[in-house]
Amino acid sequence: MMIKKIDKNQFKELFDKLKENYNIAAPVLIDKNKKTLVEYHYIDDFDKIDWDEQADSSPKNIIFPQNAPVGNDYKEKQYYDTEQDTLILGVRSCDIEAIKTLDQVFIEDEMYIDKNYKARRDKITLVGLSCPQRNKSCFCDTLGFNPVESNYAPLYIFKDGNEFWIKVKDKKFESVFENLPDGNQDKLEELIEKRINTFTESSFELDIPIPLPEKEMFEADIWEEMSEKCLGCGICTYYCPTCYCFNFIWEGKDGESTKYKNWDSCMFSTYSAHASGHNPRDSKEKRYRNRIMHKFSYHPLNYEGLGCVGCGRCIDRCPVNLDIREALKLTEKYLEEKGGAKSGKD
Amino acid sequence: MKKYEKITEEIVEIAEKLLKENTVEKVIGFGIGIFTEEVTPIFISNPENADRLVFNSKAEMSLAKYLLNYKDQKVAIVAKPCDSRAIATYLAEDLIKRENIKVIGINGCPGIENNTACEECDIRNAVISDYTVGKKMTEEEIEAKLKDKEDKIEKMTPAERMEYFQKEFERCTRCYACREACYVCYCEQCFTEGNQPEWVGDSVKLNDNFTYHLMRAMHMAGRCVNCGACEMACPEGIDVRALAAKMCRSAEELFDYRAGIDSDQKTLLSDYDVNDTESGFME
Amino acid sequence: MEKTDMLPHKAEVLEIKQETETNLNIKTFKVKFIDNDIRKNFNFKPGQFMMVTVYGLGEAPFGFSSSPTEKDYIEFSVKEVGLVTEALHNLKEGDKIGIRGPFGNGFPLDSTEGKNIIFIGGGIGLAPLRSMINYVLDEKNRDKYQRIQLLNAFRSPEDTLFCDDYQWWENSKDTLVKYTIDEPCEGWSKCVGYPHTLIAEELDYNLPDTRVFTCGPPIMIKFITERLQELGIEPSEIITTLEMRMSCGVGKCGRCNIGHYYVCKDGPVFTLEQLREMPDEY
Amino acid sequence: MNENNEFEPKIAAFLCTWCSYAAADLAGSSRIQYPPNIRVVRVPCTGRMDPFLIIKAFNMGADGILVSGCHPGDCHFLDGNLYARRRFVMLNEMMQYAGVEAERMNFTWCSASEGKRFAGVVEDAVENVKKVGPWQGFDGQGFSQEEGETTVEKV
Repeated sequence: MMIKKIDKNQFKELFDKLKENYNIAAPVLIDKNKKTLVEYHYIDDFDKIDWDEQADSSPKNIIFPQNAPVGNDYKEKQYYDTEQDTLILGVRSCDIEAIKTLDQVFIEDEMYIDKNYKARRDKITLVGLSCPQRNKSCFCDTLGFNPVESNYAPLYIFKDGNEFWIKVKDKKFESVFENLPDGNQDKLEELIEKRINTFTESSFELDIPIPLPEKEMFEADIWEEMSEKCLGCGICTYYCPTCYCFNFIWEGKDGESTKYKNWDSCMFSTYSAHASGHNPRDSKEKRYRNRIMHKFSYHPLNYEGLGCVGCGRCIDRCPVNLDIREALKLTEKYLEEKGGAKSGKD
Repeated sequence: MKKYEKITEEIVEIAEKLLKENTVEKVIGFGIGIFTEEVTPIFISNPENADRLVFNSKAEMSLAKYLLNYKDQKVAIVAKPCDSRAIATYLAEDLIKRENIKVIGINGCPGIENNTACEECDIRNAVISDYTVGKKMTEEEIEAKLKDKEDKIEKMTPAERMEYFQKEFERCTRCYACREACYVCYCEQCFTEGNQPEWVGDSVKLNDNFTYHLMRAMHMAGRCVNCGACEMACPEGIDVRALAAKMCRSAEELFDYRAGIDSDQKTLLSDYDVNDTESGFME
Repeated sequence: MEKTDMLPHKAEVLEIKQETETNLNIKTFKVKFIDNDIRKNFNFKPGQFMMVTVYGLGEAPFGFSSSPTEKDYIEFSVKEVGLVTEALHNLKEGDKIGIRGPFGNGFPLDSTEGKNIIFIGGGIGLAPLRSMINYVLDEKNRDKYQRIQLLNAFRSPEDTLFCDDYQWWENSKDTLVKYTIDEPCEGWSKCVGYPHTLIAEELDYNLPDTRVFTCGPPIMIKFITERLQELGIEPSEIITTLEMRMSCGVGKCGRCNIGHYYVCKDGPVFTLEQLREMPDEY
Repeated sequence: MNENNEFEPKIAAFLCTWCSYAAADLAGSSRIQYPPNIRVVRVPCTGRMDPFLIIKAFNMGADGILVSGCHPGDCHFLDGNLYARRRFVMLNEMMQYAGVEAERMNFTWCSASEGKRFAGVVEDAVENVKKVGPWQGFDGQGFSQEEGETTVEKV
């Protein structure tokens, strides 16, 4: 491992150097007529990067685009992105964990490897960014993630004012950073320590078993109350960094049609509707239950880790401010009243 | 701001009374979340919790739509003037029963933060109510509040307008928040959901996004009350309201029609007049 | 066939058979892969399913209704309900469709060996069972199983499926085949009534070591499983298949989950014992 | 495009079966010539016409549309066209506001006996659409002009 410490101007030089070999995406502030939002975009200009705000949409959009062609029927060939190597700068811990989840689902499962996803993912290098303080509604520390540091990114940045610490964890990248001034490891540890403390001060307590007991929670009577105000739009799933549900569709005429892998949302009623008209999840509380249970029970049962990383985007973006933390608190209360919570694995 | 606090107080008082007397089972209103300071819809059934109700400049949601979830229950609802118009439309379309709902109408609505629709709003008193809170605004007061803003889109050339909307709808992710937040959009099956016929494609492409927004606006013709909930809900900051707002203006100019003014009116497109205008027709 | 391949392989429609038309529109398609290698390497188990693509329109899951012992072709039966099924029904012989699969776990063939088998199929639910029936009645496999009994339930005489098979099913060694329709009907001399009411009187349900395979409309499965338990058959010996909306077939796209089980990956064949462990959402 | 490389628009014409469709028939049997640019969709009444059909026609690449029904008061179903009239006025307002040129949308009335008028209407409609040129789609990407020409997705 290598620790480097550079100032803004040095970083800018480094950025310009990296630009020659990589496409670089980073969170930038974008004027969207009625709103201004921070989003991941490909950029050329170092000064455009917004270091201070958590991005309003997740880097999922780059790795797993909303509409991705899978193949077509006239060439019988699959599409693989042959783009240049990409760096995604300024990915915070929650999003790194989320990408880890996506990797688990699409690459690390022996049963099915999404070749298109893999081809895209192989070209992408994550450059993490340590969170200096809590963002508006995030709670990744409550779920057991570390907002200040993550090991899944090969490169990790700690921004302190105009100074940048860079942790190079992958040997592959050492040559790029070799000539930069070294940073003092102890000083960095101090910074990390300080930041962790600011998070501990403002964290909220949650004591639920992971995975949630599947059958017990499924039959719980709290879902209607939780989802009463839910409108049933797809914002929470589209802006969620881990939501990966998708739909295959064919577009175009016979003989020249293309198969797409499109995002889908479990909050839509059409998501699980059969052609016969039967719908196993025909009401919004059932759909909401499925979303929460998928994140906290089904996903942990099928893979390691959680389906929610606590980035808080679903809370911020929700048009009726439906709060997943309230749902978790209600779950905690329910299980407590039931007398001792058991994990779904037992 | 004092106005909001006064309204809040009155709402709490009425809600508490209604629940205590068992006039209604539930009060649908605005409240504050447990973890955030954001306003969120809350559903109160215990009179002790009535003090959770608030009204402030961030109460941007249209609550009227929740009424459709409680069709057979007696409920009370806190209604901004635009929501009260929505309720009037529901009554006109025979979707809810008048005797089942108690409307706590807000008079002299001070407006919602960042909602551009409020700047154009000239109905600032509840059109339908069982209980009123706030102080009725007079014509002059409303006039004074109106921002004389000319519609910048109207002044553009067709090509510029097309470009403007292309730029807007390009960002649409088709999360359908505009649809779900809109009180007009209560169809059991939206035209986007069926595939026989397939009105709009599933993939998020500009051509289909544009089509979706046009079709939705067409469904809103003569029913939209221009409350701006769609625009507030849109996560991409798209000017979703523009098309529907234009429909409201056209309906008023061409047919002297405004949606949600009283609960007996026929909707614009389910009615006709022999002498209707033929504006835009061929010679 | 590679499991990770999300693109279908082209197949040609060899034959389309109109099974029923009056009440329900059901057709059986006989198809074969155009590519010889794929045809040779395509192995499936009864009870598994495939994703059938109508190019340019969409994909839908269908169970195999032919036996894997038939190497030259694959058959599946389609009831006209929605977009894809309608498009399939409009196909002509010689048209091309796409097939990927097989997916799912399939019926437990090995553990059933040496047992008595009862098949109870209702309507189009007979299709996946037919794959298994043809497999166990195949000369090569027949000796591995004990007595085989079939109870085929249909709405009316016009709705009977796979009529061409009846004769050889009936003529197979140690096999009992029964047919029933919902309402009495002129010219129908076989059983009448819902299948769960007929199990006790028409079938030898109390043979030792019996395993029951049932597939049909959800309401039929519900009554049959209840009745079978009353008759003392263990839940682990009652096997049924579920259907769900599916898109990927490999447990990723999310829509077919029941609890943390994915019907496309962990199913579609479940024992009643397993179903009881799962949340009630199907 | 025709031989002289002039733009020949494709116009989706929604004709009421009771009047305008018959008028088109009459125009044909009386050998009145009119431009071949319309693709006729026969509807039972203009009142039956979902405005979505018009939006969808543009979505699929029609350069313009023509809707023709019975004269107000003459509807086979008494008042179908009167409902339709309001609908088309509103649709027209919206489409123009969204940037679709007024010339692309042609609404008119034409009775079964007006074969000559129908030919005139089609001429006018074609003239109108020619004025504003080919429709580029809501996405401004254009449509391939030749029918049956393939558009292969670029990725």
